Amino acid sequence: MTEYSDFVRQYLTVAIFAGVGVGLGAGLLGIGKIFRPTRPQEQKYLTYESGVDPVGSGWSQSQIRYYVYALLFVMFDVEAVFMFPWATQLEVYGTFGLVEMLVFVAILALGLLYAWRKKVLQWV
Amino acid sequence: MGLVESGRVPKPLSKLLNLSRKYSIWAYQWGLACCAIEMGAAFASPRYDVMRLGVIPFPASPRQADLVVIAGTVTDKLAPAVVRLYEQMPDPKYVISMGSCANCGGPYWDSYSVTKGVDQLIPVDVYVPGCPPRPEALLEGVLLLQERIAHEDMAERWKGDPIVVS
Amino acid sequence: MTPMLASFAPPYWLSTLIKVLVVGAVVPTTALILGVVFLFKIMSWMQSRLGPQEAGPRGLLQLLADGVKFIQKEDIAPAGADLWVFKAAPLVVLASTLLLYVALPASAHLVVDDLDVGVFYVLAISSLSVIGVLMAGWASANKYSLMGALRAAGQLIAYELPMVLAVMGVVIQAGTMSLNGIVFAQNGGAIFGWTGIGNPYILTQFIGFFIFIAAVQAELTQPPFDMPVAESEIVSGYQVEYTGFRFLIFFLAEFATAFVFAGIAAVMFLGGWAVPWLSANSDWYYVLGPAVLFAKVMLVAFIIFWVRFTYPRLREDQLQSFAWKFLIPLALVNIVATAILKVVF
Amino acid sequence: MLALLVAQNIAFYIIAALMVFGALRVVTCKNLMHAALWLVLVLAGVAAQYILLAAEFVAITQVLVYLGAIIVLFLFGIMLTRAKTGTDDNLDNSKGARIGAGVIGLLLAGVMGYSLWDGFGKREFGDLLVQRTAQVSDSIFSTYLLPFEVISVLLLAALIGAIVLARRD
Amino acid sequence: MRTWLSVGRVIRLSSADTTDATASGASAEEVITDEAREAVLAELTARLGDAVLGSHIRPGDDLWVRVDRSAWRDAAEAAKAMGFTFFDYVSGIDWLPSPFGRDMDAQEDLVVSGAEPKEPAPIVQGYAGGETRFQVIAHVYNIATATGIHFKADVPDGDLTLPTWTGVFAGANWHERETREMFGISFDGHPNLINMYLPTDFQGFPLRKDFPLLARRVRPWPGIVDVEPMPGVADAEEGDAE
Amino acid sequence: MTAVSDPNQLADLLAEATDTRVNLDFESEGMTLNMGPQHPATHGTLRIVAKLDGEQVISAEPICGYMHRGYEKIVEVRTYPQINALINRIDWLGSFANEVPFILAAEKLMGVEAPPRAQWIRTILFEMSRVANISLFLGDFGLQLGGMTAGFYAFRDREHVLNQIESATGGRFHPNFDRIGGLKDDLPKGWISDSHVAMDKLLAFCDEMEDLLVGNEIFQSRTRGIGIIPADIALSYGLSGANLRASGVDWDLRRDGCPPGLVYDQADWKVWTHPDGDCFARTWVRLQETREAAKIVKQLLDTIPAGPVMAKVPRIIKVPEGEAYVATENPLGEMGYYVVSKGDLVPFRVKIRSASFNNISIVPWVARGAYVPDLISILGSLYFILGDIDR
Amino acid sequence: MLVNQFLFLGAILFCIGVYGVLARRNAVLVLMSIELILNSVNINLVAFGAMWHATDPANLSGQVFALFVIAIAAAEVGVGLAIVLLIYRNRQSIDVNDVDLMKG
Amino acid sequence: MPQVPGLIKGLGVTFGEMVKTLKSGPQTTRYPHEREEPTARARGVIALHEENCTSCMLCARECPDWCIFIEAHKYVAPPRREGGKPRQKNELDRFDIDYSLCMYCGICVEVCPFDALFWSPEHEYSEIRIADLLHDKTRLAQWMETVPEFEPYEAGSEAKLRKVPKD
Ligand code: SF4
Ligand code: SF4
Ligand code: SF4
Repeated sequence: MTEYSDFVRQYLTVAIFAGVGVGLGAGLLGIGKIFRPTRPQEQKYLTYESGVDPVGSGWSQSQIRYYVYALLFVMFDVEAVFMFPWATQLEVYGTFGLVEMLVFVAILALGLLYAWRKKVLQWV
Repeated sequence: MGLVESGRVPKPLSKLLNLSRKYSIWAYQWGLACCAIEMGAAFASPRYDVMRLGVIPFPASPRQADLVVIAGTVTDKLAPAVVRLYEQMPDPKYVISMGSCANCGGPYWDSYSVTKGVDQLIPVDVYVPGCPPRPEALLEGVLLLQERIAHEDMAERWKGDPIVVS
Repeated sequence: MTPMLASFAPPYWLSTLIKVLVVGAVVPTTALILGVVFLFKIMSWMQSRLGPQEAGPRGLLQLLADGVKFIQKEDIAPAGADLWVFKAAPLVVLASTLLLYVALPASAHLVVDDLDVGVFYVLAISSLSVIGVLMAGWASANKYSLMGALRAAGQLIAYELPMVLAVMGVVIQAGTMSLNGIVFAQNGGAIFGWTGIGNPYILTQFIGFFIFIAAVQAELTQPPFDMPVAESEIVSGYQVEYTGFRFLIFFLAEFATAFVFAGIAAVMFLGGWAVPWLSANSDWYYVLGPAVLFAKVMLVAFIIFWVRFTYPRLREDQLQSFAWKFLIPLALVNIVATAILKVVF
Repeated sequence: MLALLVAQNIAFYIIAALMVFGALRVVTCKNLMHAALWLVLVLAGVAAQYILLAAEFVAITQVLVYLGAIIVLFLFGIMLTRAKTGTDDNLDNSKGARIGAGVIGLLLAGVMGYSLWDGFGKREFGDLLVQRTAQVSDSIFSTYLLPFEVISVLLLAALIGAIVLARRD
Repeated sequence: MRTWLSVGRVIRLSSADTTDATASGASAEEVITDEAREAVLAELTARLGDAVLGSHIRPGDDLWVRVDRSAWRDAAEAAKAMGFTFFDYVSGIDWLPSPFGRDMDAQEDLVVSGAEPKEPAPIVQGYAGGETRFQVIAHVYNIATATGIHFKADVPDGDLTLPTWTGVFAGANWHERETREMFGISFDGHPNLINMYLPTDFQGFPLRKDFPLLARRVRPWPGIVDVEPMPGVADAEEGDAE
Repeated sequence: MTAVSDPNQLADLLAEATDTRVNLDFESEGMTLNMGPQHPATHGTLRIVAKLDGEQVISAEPICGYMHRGYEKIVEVRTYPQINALINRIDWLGSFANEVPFILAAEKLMGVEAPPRAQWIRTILFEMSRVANISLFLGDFGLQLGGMTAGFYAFRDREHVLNQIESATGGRFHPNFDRIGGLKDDLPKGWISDSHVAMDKLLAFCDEMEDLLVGNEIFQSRTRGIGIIPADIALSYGLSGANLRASGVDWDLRRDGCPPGLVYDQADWKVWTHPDGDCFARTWVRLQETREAAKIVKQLLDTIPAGPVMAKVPRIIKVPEGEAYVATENPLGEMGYYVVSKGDLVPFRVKIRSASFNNISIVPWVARGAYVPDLISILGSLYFILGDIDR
Repeated sequence: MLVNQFLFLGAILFCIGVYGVLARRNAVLVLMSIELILNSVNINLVAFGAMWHATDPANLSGQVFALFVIAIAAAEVGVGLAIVLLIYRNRQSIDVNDVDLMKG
Repeated sequence: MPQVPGLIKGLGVTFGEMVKTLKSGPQTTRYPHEREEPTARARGVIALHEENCTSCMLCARECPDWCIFIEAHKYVAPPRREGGKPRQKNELDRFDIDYSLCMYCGICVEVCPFDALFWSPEHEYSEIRIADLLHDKTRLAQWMETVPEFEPYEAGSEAKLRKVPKD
């Protein structure tokens, strides 16, 4: 057994579990089918809206500034991705690694600060 | 077509299923008038605590509910909503009519805007009298309903009268 | 590792089958336990009530009855729904929950996969359920659902990062991302040279723990961060149109996720399946490990649910500013401090 | 060893088939939301391929960043721009443009296929070694230190750009 | 403890607790004047001029002012300017005596049963007088002096409209909608005069006296059976009638 | 269908939406969110149609009438005792309080007055219904904001008051205990000491609520600065009760316009106001009011005079001709009855001025520019009872 | 396994992506197609990385470059969607053909 | 930013409540197993003491909901005392109360001049069929057993204590 095949097997298990997750739910739903009644009623399939006809058309739109959060999130997510390997190896890198990461984080924190100062960290 | 409608579920199993429905009655939150507060007391007051009996008042929408307690006055303006919300519940579903207003129009029997009884709109399983009924009276109604469910013929209920979508 | 046990290495397919069966049993059981213990018992006590009493002895079978009942409920998809997406959404959520269990170690060997990148894996998987939620919310073609889904996505944006960053401190301290590695590091750790109780990271990473729990609270959409399902605002958010068994899956997944997150918090901050005075290499952990982990999970879960039953709900934008103006800077400071201490000592 | 190789190949082809199908749906299907969900399939497939290539860290990164963040951004964007629940015929260019695009795509595929075949032929991977996170880290913090820092500046620039865009004034 | 000054007809009572209160009230009625309310009325008259058509003061209690309907809005503005900033309600009154009555003795029933129709009772308006079947009544309050004014205005049958108060008191919006719905009196300039309570397809104006309560007309009264007269009750009734 | 779908109305509302508080970002058609008639936030069957932009409310229009039961018409065909039995269903949480102003109006027209003992007991029961009413508000408001435990506590401790009301009047909810000229019956033995105990429990409940909810920072961040109503706006909408006092208007009918027949001047108590006018102020004022009410009850319990509870009135009640308006400070605010009598068994016309109707009519004004979650705070803190709006 | 398996897969995805960019008119879909292209590139990078790594265990350039590409892709999507939303806000449309930047 | 104290206090309240519940039991009445005692005045159901009823119809007339239905016929009863005159009496044929309509106001009990109607605190009579909520005079008479004695009055009262006529 090579290391590689162990490795792949680990993730095969992951894949199997994902399959089982879907399968389990689907299977139980299948079982339920035996016991479920189906009684169509006129208004049963209408969208629930507190008991009245759906009012108005249109779709909710959040303002674009809200999107800034999403953006920040993606940026920091990427940052975190780089941070993880660094964190495991910090002991090895010592001060050098610390400084490198500090610079990295500081630059991104600058972005957060900028957003904060520009007052876009608001819901609207 | 499920197995149940054809009535081919073995006795012990259908008994088990009945039991599960008996002890798991999710009731959705909809209060109409004064009775709603007594219903709220039965649902939420630690003194009555309907959850003991297996009536779980979690769902806020009819989609997850088994039971609706029509607690209060049904007006003509509200009637379509009552029907719709009832129909939006998934089968098997049960209705308790609580209080004189829901039973028959109650104190507003002569009003121009009140529906004289919710059973003109939707089928009712248990009537609880009172104006308002004490929370314990509602609990008694729930017990009566549970009794009904425990002895229910599932095939019968499942089949019911097929309700045709126009 | 005793030779006897170590030599017992079943073939891959068999071990995987066992794992699938065990996890398949564990997931609903944990959900059931958490549901009954916290949702019905502890909550009732906190509200000076009794909770379910009639279903089974002391009402312990209540959730079972609920489960069986939900199987019998009609399966309704609203007419306007996007049928396939609507139907698949709960399965996505369930699968993503199940995937989390893969990494949770109940002892050095009682683990489905001791991944080298364990923590990272958990964080990555945990964000998958949001896809399920977004699918559910969008496919229901219901306004409340849509708002709920949007809020859930917004919530992910707020809590995911604090969670990731909170964990970073632990990874720095342990020097590994493997969850078992973290347990070993805590068990064998020392506080200022004193090895008496090892080094449960809650002592040094209490800020991280606090942030993590707050983030978990948001991930689980529980008060004070239950905006995506806020009952009094958008009825029940993305779950509005779900009936019967599909709803049950959401319900189940919620509690199973609560359990696994409590477990991960226990592993990362409370020393996991190990107890401080017993070396992590001991064979005792084959039986002791799960029990210890379970006890710690219940402890963490208690905190989670205690908060849930006590607090009112924040507003979505308050969560955002709480996360971005408080939790994330705090987490960054925590990371820097941990890193400096790590390098210095 | 042979068994492993066969299993690898089977896995690869299954995943690859799913991915190609998914990708085709992404560019052809008539429902924005479905396109995004098909994209999820493709991206997950990419992560699986990484695993097959023994690149653990980047695989998980793929899940975290793409599935956890970027897809959410997409779904978000779709919901914000009022996608319909049903199909939408207005997603594609005119038929002519599509045929043209198809031709271009096919031509490109032909050219690339030829050159790849020419360049690598039947070259095997040899024994794949698992690429551990620690090694990735070492690599970043030695050889690729400068690009790494540049990335942070790039992210900052993108962020500021987006903020400027988002501000109304 | 404060005591009502007696109002309307006085019922003589024998109870010791209440006699002196009523007695003193009865005798006080002629004497007591209410300067505060007189002053309010005077100022209102000064502001509105001829538009004040009638008034009634119950000393120590209440003030009624009937204004011309063209001055309805001016009355609100005047009152507001005088410190009556608290808006209470707007509603209507239909002074037509009900053709139905309570029981089975209504005009309609008499007609059905072939009996002689009763002479329709005349329309009598209440305090501050009036000329029309419909009147609109509104109440505003001055929380500094703790006095209120009831405004009334006549609305002639042919033209059931009145200027709106919404510009003066924002709260009048809903009340006017309600009045429109219940009496059919509409308000000029109201931004949104749609039904408040009833479905849009509802026919009729429920609070008009000639709107029948069908349930009462359809259902037989369970009290119509010949029974013995009850001891005591008959006397009480007679005593009361006096 | 219903009145709302009327397109004109929504157009009008949109036209109104040029308020500075609305920060329109997308010039989009926005979305219409419908809450109710079945919605957990609307205490039953109110319906709110809100035009949203994102989560911001451009306009919110309450649609009432789902609980309209036609009181003002029915009372024209019912005798005075029958009306008394009916009207406590208007504000069903403070039912006894509904009876009082009507009875007082009838007494005013008849010129009778209840004996002192009856006045005392009336006032006690009045304040008890206030406690029963507002304690539920505290719990329910907590529930609206997601703190479910508060709701359970409120229901739990409210039972103590209901017990007392029931053991005196026979009805947990609808006492029908007040009579023209006094009360139906005297108090049962042991009631006074039991009531002391119950009021102590309620005072403890108020403390608990303060710790659990009102003092909670999350709660405060959800309510402070939200839904501010300035005093002049409040007055012109005719807001009353705690809603008015929370806007800084020091006005309480119990103190400033107390009709004879209630003995508030016999107790030592305070009127609380709050200058902010926001959701928190309203909650806070109500909390203090509950405490005051419990204190009033406790003081009056100790000083109940001996004597009869019923003045001499004829057995068949015919109210002499006249018009009278009597309003009292009910739990929800000013509730008044304008009674027109023609000397009959039945009143000629009764206009019911209920507090919630005015209180809730401010929603379109105050909700503009709020967020959906704030809308919940606003609705919850304005506190209405459906029956009190629709009657 | 052949290196070419992965390279071909990458190539096919790339071409599909190119087709998508050219054939789609909805801006969000265009962005998605770009994601396809970037991912195809990443597959190639990682495949090459694995190939080198097998011979030189210290060489992880492929993976590291893939990480960089992911980072850049994230930035690209972020800004891209921001622009799309902005356009949508101003034009009520995200049709790339409707967007003529010169028209302002 | 949330400050700590209020949040901690809130946690304290719920935790304290849990401890209290576990220590001294919840405040729950475990209905079907135990029942709460409503007070003697509670208006649960109306009981009819038929002997006292003269079918004077007053209750039926005053009932706001018109939910009492009485039918009676006259008959000549033998004299009460030896040698007295025979009396005209009303015999109840029907005395129904429709509890699905009744608003539990108590007017009927109050107006009955002959003490024939009483309130009982019983409240457990839900039905599956609405028609069963119409209680006829036998059913109403059965409720009589559950009518409690009137409670004595609080000090300072001048009200007279009445008695419940029990057989
Ligand atoms: S039955 Fe009575 S208590 Fe119940 S809603 Fe009707 S009036 Fe209110
Ligand atoms: S009022 Fe009393 S005596 Fe007369 S009919 Fe009714 S119950 Fe009988
Ligand atoms: S309690 Fe009231 S409604 Fe019921 S029967 Fe008696 S009078 Fe009629």
